[in-house]
Amino acid sequence: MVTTERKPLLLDFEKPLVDLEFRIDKIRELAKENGVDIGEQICQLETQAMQLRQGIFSNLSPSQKLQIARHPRRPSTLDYIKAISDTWIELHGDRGGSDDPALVGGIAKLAGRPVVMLGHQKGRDTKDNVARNFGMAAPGGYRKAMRLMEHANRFGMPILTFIDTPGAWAGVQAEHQGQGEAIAYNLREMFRLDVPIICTVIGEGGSGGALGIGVGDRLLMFEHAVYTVATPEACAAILWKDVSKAPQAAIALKITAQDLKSLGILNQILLEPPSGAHCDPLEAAKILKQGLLQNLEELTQMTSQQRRQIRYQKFRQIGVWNV
Amino acid sequence: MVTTERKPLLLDFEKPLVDLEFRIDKIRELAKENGVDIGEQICQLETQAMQLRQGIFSNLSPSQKLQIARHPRRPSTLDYIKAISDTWIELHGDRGGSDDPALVGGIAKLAGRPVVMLGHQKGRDTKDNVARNFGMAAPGGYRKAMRLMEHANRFGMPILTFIDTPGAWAGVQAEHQGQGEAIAYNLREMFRLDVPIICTVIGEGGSGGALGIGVGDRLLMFEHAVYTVATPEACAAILWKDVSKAPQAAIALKITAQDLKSLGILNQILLEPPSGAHCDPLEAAKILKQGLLQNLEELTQMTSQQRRQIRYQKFRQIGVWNV
Amino acid sequence: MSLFDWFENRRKSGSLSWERQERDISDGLWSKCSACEILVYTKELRANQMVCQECGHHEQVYSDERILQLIDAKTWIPLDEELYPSDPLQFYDRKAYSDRLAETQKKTGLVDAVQTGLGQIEGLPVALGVMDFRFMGGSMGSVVGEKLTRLIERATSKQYPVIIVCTSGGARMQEGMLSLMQMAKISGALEYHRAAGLLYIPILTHPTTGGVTASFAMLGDIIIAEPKATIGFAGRRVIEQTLREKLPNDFQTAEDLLHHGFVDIIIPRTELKKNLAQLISLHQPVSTTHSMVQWEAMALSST
Amino acid sequence: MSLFDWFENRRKSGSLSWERQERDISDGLWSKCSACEILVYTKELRANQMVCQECGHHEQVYSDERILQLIDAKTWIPLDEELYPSDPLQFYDRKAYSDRLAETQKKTGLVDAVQTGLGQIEGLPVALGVMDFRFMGGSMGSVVGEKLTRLIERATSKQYPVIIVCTSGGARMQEGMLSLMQMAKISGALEYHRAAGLLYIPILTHPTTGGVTASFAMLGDIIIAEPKATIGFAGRRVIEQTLREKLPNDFQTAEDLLHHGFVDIIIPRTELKKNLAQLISLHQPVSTTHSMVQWEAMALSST
Ligand SMILES: [Zn+2]
Ligand SMILES: [Zn+2]
Repeated sequence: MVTTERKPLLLDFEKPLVDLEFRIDKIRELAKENGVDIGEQICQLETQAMQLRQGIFSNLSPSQKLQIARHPRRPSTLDYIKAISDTWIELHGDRGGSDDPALVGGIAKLAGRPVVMLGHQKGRDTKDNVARNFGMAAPGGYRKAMRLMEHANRFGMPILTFIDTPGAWAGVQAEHQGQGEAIAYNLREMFRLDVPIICTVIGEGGSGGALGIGVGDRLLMFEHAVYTVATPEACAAILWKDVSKAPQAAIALKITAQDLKSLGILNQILLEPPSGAHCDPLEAAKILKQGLLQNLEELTQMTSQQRRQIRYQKFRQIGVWNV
Repeated sequence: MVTTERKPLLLDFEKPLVDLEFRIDKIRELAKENGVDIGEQICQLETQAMQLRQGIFSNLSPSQKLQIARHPRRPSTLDYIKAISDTWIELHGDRGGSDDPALVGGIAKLAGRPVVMLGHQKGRDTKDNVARNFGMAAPGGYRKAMRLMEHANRFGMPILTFIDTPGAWAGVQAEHQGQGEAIAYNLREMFRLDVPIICTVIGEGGSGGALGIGVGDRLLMFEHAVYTVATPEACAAILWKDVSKAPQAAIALKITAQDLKSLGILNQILLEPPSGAHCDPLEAAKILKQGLLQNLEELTQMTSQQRRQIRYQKFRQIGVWNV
Repeated sequence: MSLFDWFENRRKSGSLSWERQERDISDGLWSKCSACEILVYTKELRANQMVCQECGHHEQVYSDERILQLIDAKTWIPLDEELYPSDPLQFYDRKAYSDRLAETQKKTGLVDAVQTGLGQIEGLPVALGVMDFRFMGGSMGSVVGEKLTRLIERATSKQYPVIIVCTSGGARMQEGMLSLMQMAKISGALEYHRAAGLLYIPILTHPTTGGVTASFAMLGDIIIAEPKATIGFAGRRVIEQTLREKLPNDFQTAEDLLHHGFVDIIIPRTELKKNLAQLISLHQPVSTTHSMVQWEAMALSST
Repeated sequence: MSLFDWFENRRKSGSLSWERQERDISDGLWSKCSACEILVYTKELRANQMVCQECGHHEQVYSDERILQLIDAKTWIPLDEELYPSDPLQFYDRKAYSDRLAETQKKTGLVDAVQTGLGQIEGLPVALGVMDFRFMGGSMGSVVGEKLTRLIERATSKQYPVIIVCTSGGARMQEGMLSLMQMAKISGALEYHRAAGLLYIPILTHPTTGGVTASFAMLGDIIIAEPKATIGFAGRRVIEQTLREKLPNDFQTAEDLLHHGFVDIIIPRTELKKNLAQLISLHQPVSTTHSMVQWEAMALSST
């Protein structure tokens, strides 16, 4: 688990805030060394910092959110799982030839109850990211996910999925192992499962690779997470023929939690700690746990048939057209 | 389809018979050329040939049967399927990365009724055999078989499997793709299926590679086919430490249809044409079709629960021990 | 086309000047095969379902023509023709999406990238969806998703098999996440159709890529492809850029997918109708043990 | 073993002459680790479940000891101990099978290559089968098949999870096809156990190969392996002969299988009991929708 002690890597728009916080620390230190009482000034400065923080984090542009969603210090699937579970046993393998480190899963105890948790897993540093393929799952990853979901279904365990990927892996092997088939299969089969399914976009929700573990009774999304049909970079390259137009594409594509809530795609936005989940992962984990438990509470009241129906209706109603 | 016109490759013990038949032809030809009536002599010689044939084919040793079972002109799975079906549509692929040419299958119409047929496929000549991996299926082959069987189950089509393999493919890739898992999975899942399943050993039934498509309500076996826990060659190498003891191993292992009938493993022996299936493939196909239809008739009278029970009981009772 | 006609064509095409050829092609009287470049009477090419008789190349077929090829005369009942695309995101790239839609509609005479309906194939009732590549590269937006979902639901309640002729560049980015979600919506409808014990056959034609490949194109009980069709999840160029090397020629062809186990059978277009009829007649619905799921499916479907 | 004891051991083993070492080993007081070759008190090695504290190597464990390691004291109820192997084929290779059986029984004190029974793991009831490699290489004949099948059937009727500690060279050739058919028989029993919504965990120990790998070893809801255990379908030597080249060192190890997705988790033996208890407590049986199949399973099982 990343702790708050570690300084996060700095994003451009975070700089004024971090500068101010640094100044406050410095002043406090000097005052202490010299035995000066500057309580009032510090208080003022901290209010200023809070306002600045609010100003920044409540007005993030879609591209800024994308930067936060992709922040290397943002808590990953395994970070969250370990933080919110009483017990966690990671299970491996698709039983077909591979164990994809970019999509992890296993059995956990959440507030005393067995559940299956799984999600895309990005790396923490460059080496880890290479091993995890930057969270871009291979067909075997989606098949492992399905195997674990079938396991959950067999033993009556709710399924919690965590979405955090730039997209499914695009490569020769991925094609030959059937990336399309693997995702498609999950899309269909997730509608069949009896147990409650809650999907949460914790960071970057990228296209079909995200949706491949994204069919649930409920879709939650962190405040600064994004979920998009194509990365703004790819979209800009294709539609604008100019990758530098990615920020515009990010706006046009409506990728923020707030956009998706109003499009009827999301069920719930999970508010992040004041400076984003990457600045307070433990608090973010608490918020996630609370959101999951509250939704689980509601879903376990229903019959499996009711859950399948709300799951289908949830997607059934998405789309806008004229008559 | 191999036709009776083509001369089969000669096995040692077939030689006296073929010599005699050749002489009869020669004499008949000469007599015709010279306008001599030798009807009576020919008749005598043909009776002699018939007796010789009976003598040879009713007293074949296990190793001789093994030679017949492996005969390059022995009808293969596709030969039989094409001969007995009204319609045949071969389907491909395991939907997981491969289409194994050593295990083929598809949908057929048999006597007006849709069925799924599948089986190991050996090659007809060296080149074909290399392509077909000598009928040794890879994990993908067993997974394709299972996919087709699930298809059959979904659409209420009986399943007819044809066994003809020296064994499952043993190789690095086969291990990495899970040869053990693929066979094991089929063994369990075939007990679950609702539709009638008839398995027929048409040639060589080799070990787990044969059993991987061999769990049925009925097990039929051609008169000169063999079915063995390990090839006599492998058995001799392991137990006798001497491959040349393969003929002894073939006897000791009890691999013939007659042995397996008395051990309670087989349901029915399909008698072959007088000189073996390889000398009269069309007749062999007729015999097979008749056997399949007769058994299908009985099985379709039952409920799926009854069939699952007889399937399980069939295997449940196999084994001999002391108390 | 008889052998004589063929020689005739060869002779003619040989004797035509380049300008003459171009003029004749633009007149629409003659067509040039995009694979072997031979000139043929457009009428004859049409009669052979746009399959070159010289080299077997399958030219793209548009939705109207495909319906004619597959559905018995006078049995086609189009569905949901009144659904028009809208511009829910007010999307604007180098051009407004709404303008793009209007232009494409005018140019193609289509309202969006799929036509759906009920009809018969050699007397057997089917629910058929046909995508059209002309309409923004067969991209999948809300209308495509909604029309296919309604088609599948209707098929579930009527106990009809579903056939979808696929061709698509993928998601329609101009509809953002609404487009992506259609993948799940259609797949969900297919789950209920499947639970009712019914047959679904997608037909993968050139090209079938992206979100369509990662949803209904790969969910068939039997998956049919046309010869040499490009079928893939990720774009070839995307992969080439990542790898920084050229990919083999057969990469992402129907034949490559057959080899890797994702296509059941490759059927030339001229044989398609016959084979479909055969397959449908082999798969009559059976009562399923999942009667609960089936019941739900019934309850959910629109008709 | 404390660090001081360990230094003591090192000193002692260093000072021992080779003959002295051998004598001590044959006395059974000392054991030599077959991986790092260090000498340790046999008593201490046993206390650490035959896992070398120096290098972590897992020595083979025989069935009696394994049962002691896993099952809570005084809860073990052995089943079907009265089943003895017979010689149905009158098999004779360089020696009669019946003689081989008698000799092995005398040498090992076992009747055949598996022990089965009911017991508790940290208070949780389980049906446990433990194979024993000493008995003809853990080969699977009629008795192994019958005892495991009865165990599974009993677990189905009692709603117990099944745990099978696997170690086997494969089929028992001396029982011919009767041996091969046990693969299907056991798998069938597992299908009914599964249909009843119950948990099955095979534990793959060194070595697990052949027919056992191609049946119940690979059918777990969760598949556990011991570190570095050899697990495979075909024999390594068979594959090497076919390829005419040496295989990589990790080929067919537990770690290799984990990497290729066939093992869920590798657990050191010293952690096994605790982990099993945890997994079992996470998987409580739920009512299944396949009630018909479950009913059949009940009807079929023996108790
Ligand atoms: Zn052409
Ligand atoms: Zn050691």
